[in-house]
Amino acid sequence: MSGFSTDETMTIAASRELAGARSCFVGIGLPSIAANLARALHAPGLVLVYESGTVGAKPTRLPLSIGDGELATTADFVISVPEIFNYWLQPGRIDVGMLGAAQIDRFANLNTTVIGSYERPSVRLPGAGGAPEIATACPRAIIVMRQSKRTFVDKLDFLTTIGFGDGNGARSRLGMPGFGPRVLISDLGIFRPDPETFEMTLTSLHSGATVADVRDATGWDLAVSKDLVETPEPTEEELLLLRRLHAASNTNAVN
Amino acid sequence: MSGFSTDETMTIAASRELAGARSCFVGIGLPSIAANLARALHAPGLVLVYESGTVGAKPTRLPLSIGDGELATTADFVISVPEIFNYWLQPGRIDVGMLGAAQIDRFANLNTTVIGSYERPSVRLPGAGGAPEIATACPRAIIVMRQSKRTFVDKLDFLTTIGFGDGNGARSRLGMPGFGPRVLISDLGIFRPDPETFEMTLTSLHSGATVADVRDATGWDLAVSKDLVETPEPTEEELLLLRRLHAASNTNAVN
Amino acid sequence: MAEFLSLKSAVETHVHDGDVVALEGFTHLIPFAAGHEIIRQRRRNLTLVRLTPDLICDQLIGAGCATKMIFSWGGNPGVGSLHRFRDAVEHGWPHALELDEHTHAGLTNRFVAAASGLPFAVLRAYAGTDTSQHSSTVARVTCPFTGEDLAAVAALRPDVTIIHAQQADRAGNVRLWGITGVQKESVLAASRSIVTVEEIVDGFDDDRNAMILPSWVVSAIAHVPGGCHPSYAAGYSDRDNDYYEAWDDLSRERDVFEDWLEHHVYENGSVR
Amino acid sequence: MAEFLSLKSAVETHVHDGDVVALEGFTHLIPFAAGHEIIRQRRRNLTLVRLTPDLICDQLIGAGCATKMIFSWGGNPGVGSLHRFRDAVEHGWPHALELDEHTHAGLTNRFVAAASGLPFAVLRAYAGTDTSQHSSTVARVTCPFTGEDLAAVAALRPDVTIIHAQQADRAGNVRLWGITGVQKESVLAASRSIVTVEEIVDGFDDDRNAMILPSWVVSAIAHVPGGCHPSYAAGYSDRDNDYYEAWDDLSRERDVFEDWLEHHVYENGSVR
Repeated sequence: MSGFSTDETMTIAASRELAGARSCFVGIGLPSIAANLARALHAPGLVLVYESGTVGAKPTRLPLSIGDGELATTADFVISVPEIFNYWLQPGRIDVGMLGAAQIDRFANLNTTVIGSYERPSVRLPGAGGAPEIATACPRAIIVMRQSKRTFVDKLDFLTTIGFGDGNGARSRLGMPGFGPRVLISDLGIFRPDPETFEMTLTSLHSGATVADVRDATGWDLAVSKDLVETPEPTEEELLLLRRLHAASNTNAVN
Repeated sequence: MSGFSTDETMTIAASRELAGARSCFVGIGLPSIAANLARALHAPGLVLVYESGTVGAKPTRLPLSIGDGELATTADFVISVPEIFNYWLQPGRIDVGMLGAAQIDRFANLNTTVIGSYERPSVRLPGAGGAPEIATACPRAIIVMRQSKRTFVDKLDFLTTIGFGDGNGARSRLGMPGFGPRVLISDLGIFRPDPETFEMTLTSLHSGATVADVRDATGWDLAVSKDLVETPEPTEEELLLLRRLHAASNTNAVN
Repeated sequence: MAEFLSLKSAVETHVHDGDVVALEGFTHLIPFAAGHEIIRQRRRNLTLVRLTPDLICDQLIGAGCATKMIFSWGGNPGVGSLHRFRDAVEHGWPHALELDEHTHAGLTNRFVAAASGLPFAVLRAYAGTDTSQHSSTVARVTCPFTGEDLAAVAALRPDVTIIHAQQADRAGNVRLWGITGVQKESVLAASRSIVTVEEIVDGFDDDRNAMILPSWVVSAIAHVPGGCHPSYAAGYSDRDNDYYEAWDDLSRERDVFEDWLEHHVYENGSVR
Repeated sequence: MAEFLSLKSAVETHVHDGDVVALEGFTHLIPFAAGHEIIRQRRRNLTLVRLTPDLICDQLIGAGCATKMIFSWGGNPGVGSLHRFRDAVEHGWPHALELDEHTHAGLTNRFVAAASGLPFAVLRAYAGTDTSQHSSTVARVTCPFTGEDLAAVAALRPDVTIIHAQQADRAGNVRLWGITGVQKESVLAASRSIVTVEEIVDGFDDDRNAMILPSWVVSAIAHVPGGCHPSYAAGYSDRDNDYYEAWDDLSRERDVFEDWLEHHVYENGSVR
């Protein structure tokens, strides 16, 4: 199949990362699309958990919000918000957390709070939501976000969610049980933490992108894996199912 | 009506103390009988709360256990045990707690744990159950128990549940929000805390009992109110309804 | 015991200038009609409390009712920004908005602590983040058994909590189902509570595990069918996603918003 | 994912000598059949955990399976004493029983802490009582906001929790209703779990607020109709109050109890 967008490549790459996962804590937008695509493609038993308290949701169209009726009526069960955070997320019962952000740094720390100063922000973003605890508690986290020098920054304007803090050992010093972000997927490539430094390192290039493109869209001095590979192109089946998901939705809004 | 037992006088006196209460946290045995009698007599809207999580139970017969099916099927709602203790009892939402015990001291502290030493008890009793938190959290507590030198003791073998600790000010020093035991009802009389010392003081004698009888059945130097009155005798209606409750039960066991 | 009141009387009686007002409902059962009534009664200096401020807080902020907000995620779900919220924070319009912001788990546990009659709750959160630096209601505690360092959040006790539910019975008991969010905790945490309901019924279905709030923990009940629109009430209505998407344009410019406010809130006794 | 096993296999696989074994169910849904299977398999040195030990722990203690018990109220509800429990504590028969005893609220919150992945829980309890002097799992904490002194209880993580439920579906999800006690918390607190069920069904009724334990938090499911007798399963059976009253005599004397054990547990694959 010839034509596909960089967003499609990104979403499909994210859905592939869910292979083998039993359950996924899902935010709205790209994470929800990727998780639902994984269910359609290769993980039909993947348990989708939304922070509204719906566990095992099987939406037939992409929900606009994390509390859509569609999620509740297709769920295995629905529980209260205190229960979802205290009994299910916090103890690490949900394998994978899928996150996005407005800014990320080299250690996969995230900002979803403000651009500019906290007291007088140039852009007030939504804030923390469930992300900090998802990144704390899930045995692994997947981050999906479009890449540019404005989003991949040398220093976050605000540290909302810890990825690897200041690098190796930071998570255990902070008492965070899960491994942290195992993978960061952008519209240009795939990044994984260096096993020594825990800096997010380019390990795979999406088709059409070059290392120079990625460097140009990264606000820090980019580390590139010596085993850099090319991301397998989306297959026809992947594209077909992704587009079918979008078509079945009442919206294409992605935030 | 001529004949009635001291147990009947005690149970009926306890039920009268529930006048005006909105809700009552009920243990099995005498407290359950008194609370159900109050519902039948003068407090039809009294919300009975059992620690099994049944709120607003309206049993038609006396339950044998606090988790009888009768309690669940007649309840306004049924919640989990963590919720009953954390959301309903602890914040003081239940007006009155009804308690019994194996031993009580002059400050209405209770023992339901052991007779003898803790390590080598002569009688191992059931233990704390819900009593300590009922006595801590309920705005007022009512204690109902048969009286003798073995049960009304100078010194408890084990302090399971705090009434007034070592007297005036003890509850606030221990951070206990509710007032504590407003009344103690035995088969001989009624005792209320002295407003200064918080020692349980004989304020009412059941018919047929004398102050000497009460002294003989009390293990400490009994304080008697200068305004000592006689407990009104059970009315025909009270006796009738109490006996009807017992007859409707599949057991008369009282523990 | 809950009193049956008109929405107007319920807000007049229980929502005062300067109050801490929680409006809960997680996407589902958001008490929009009550929010609009607060706007119509021109309450001022409110501290709004909501995990997800959603359009309801955007409207209250834009109408000038609030000077502080306690929240954990302030966006238009699946659509984008809350423009009135952003305008208040970024430009102080109609006036400045003080923030006490948390994570979802943190704010949830602030309600849980208050509902439990405790001064604080413990959770694994906040360590190393800037969020904890900007809140006086986050601290650290040490486990007395393991020595572990954990987050503590202060109990949050609203003056009044407002929710929308599917049903009340004639005795004033409230029943809700589906996504129930932190409604129970936020009502039990508050000094007073108002519940708007879709329907008043003679008795509830025999579903003993549904969420019930008994009459004796509710201050006022108002019968307001559709009172959660554009949110939804499972069994009664669907979420009006178009409204959420249209809000992006209605709220972006101050004059368009003020026009909406005039025609859809002030001029109307009720808004659909 | 839950594995469907016979009760015998489930106990063989998941209950080992020396384990901390919680058997939950508050009056309702007590897993008696599983308790009897543990007796038949002659497990030893168990630490039993139950808010209300009830007859099931009395039987396990009398049969010599337990050397420790963590509990909060050990009586025969509405009847009197647990004689086998008392004989173990008072006379060390069949051997001594170490106790870690709590209040209901305290032990409940030990399960809640473990189910929440926290090392401890906070509550208003234990101050000034002798109970706290005899337990190493009770301590004090200070609120970092108000300075209040509160009780802390240590998280309790059983090696295995065993419960009885009304239904499992064929995918291994478990559904229970009525009085649900601390079953969810005790299962979520444990490393492993066994659920005996009244019935295996194709799918659950559409009651989204019922208590569900998904297959992926349950280790084994055994189909044991009546497996909670003489307790009861709402919708399936009534509590056998006569049995509870008869137990007073059956358990009072060692030889009568041993005779009961021989004829009603060891000789039978199942007990009714």
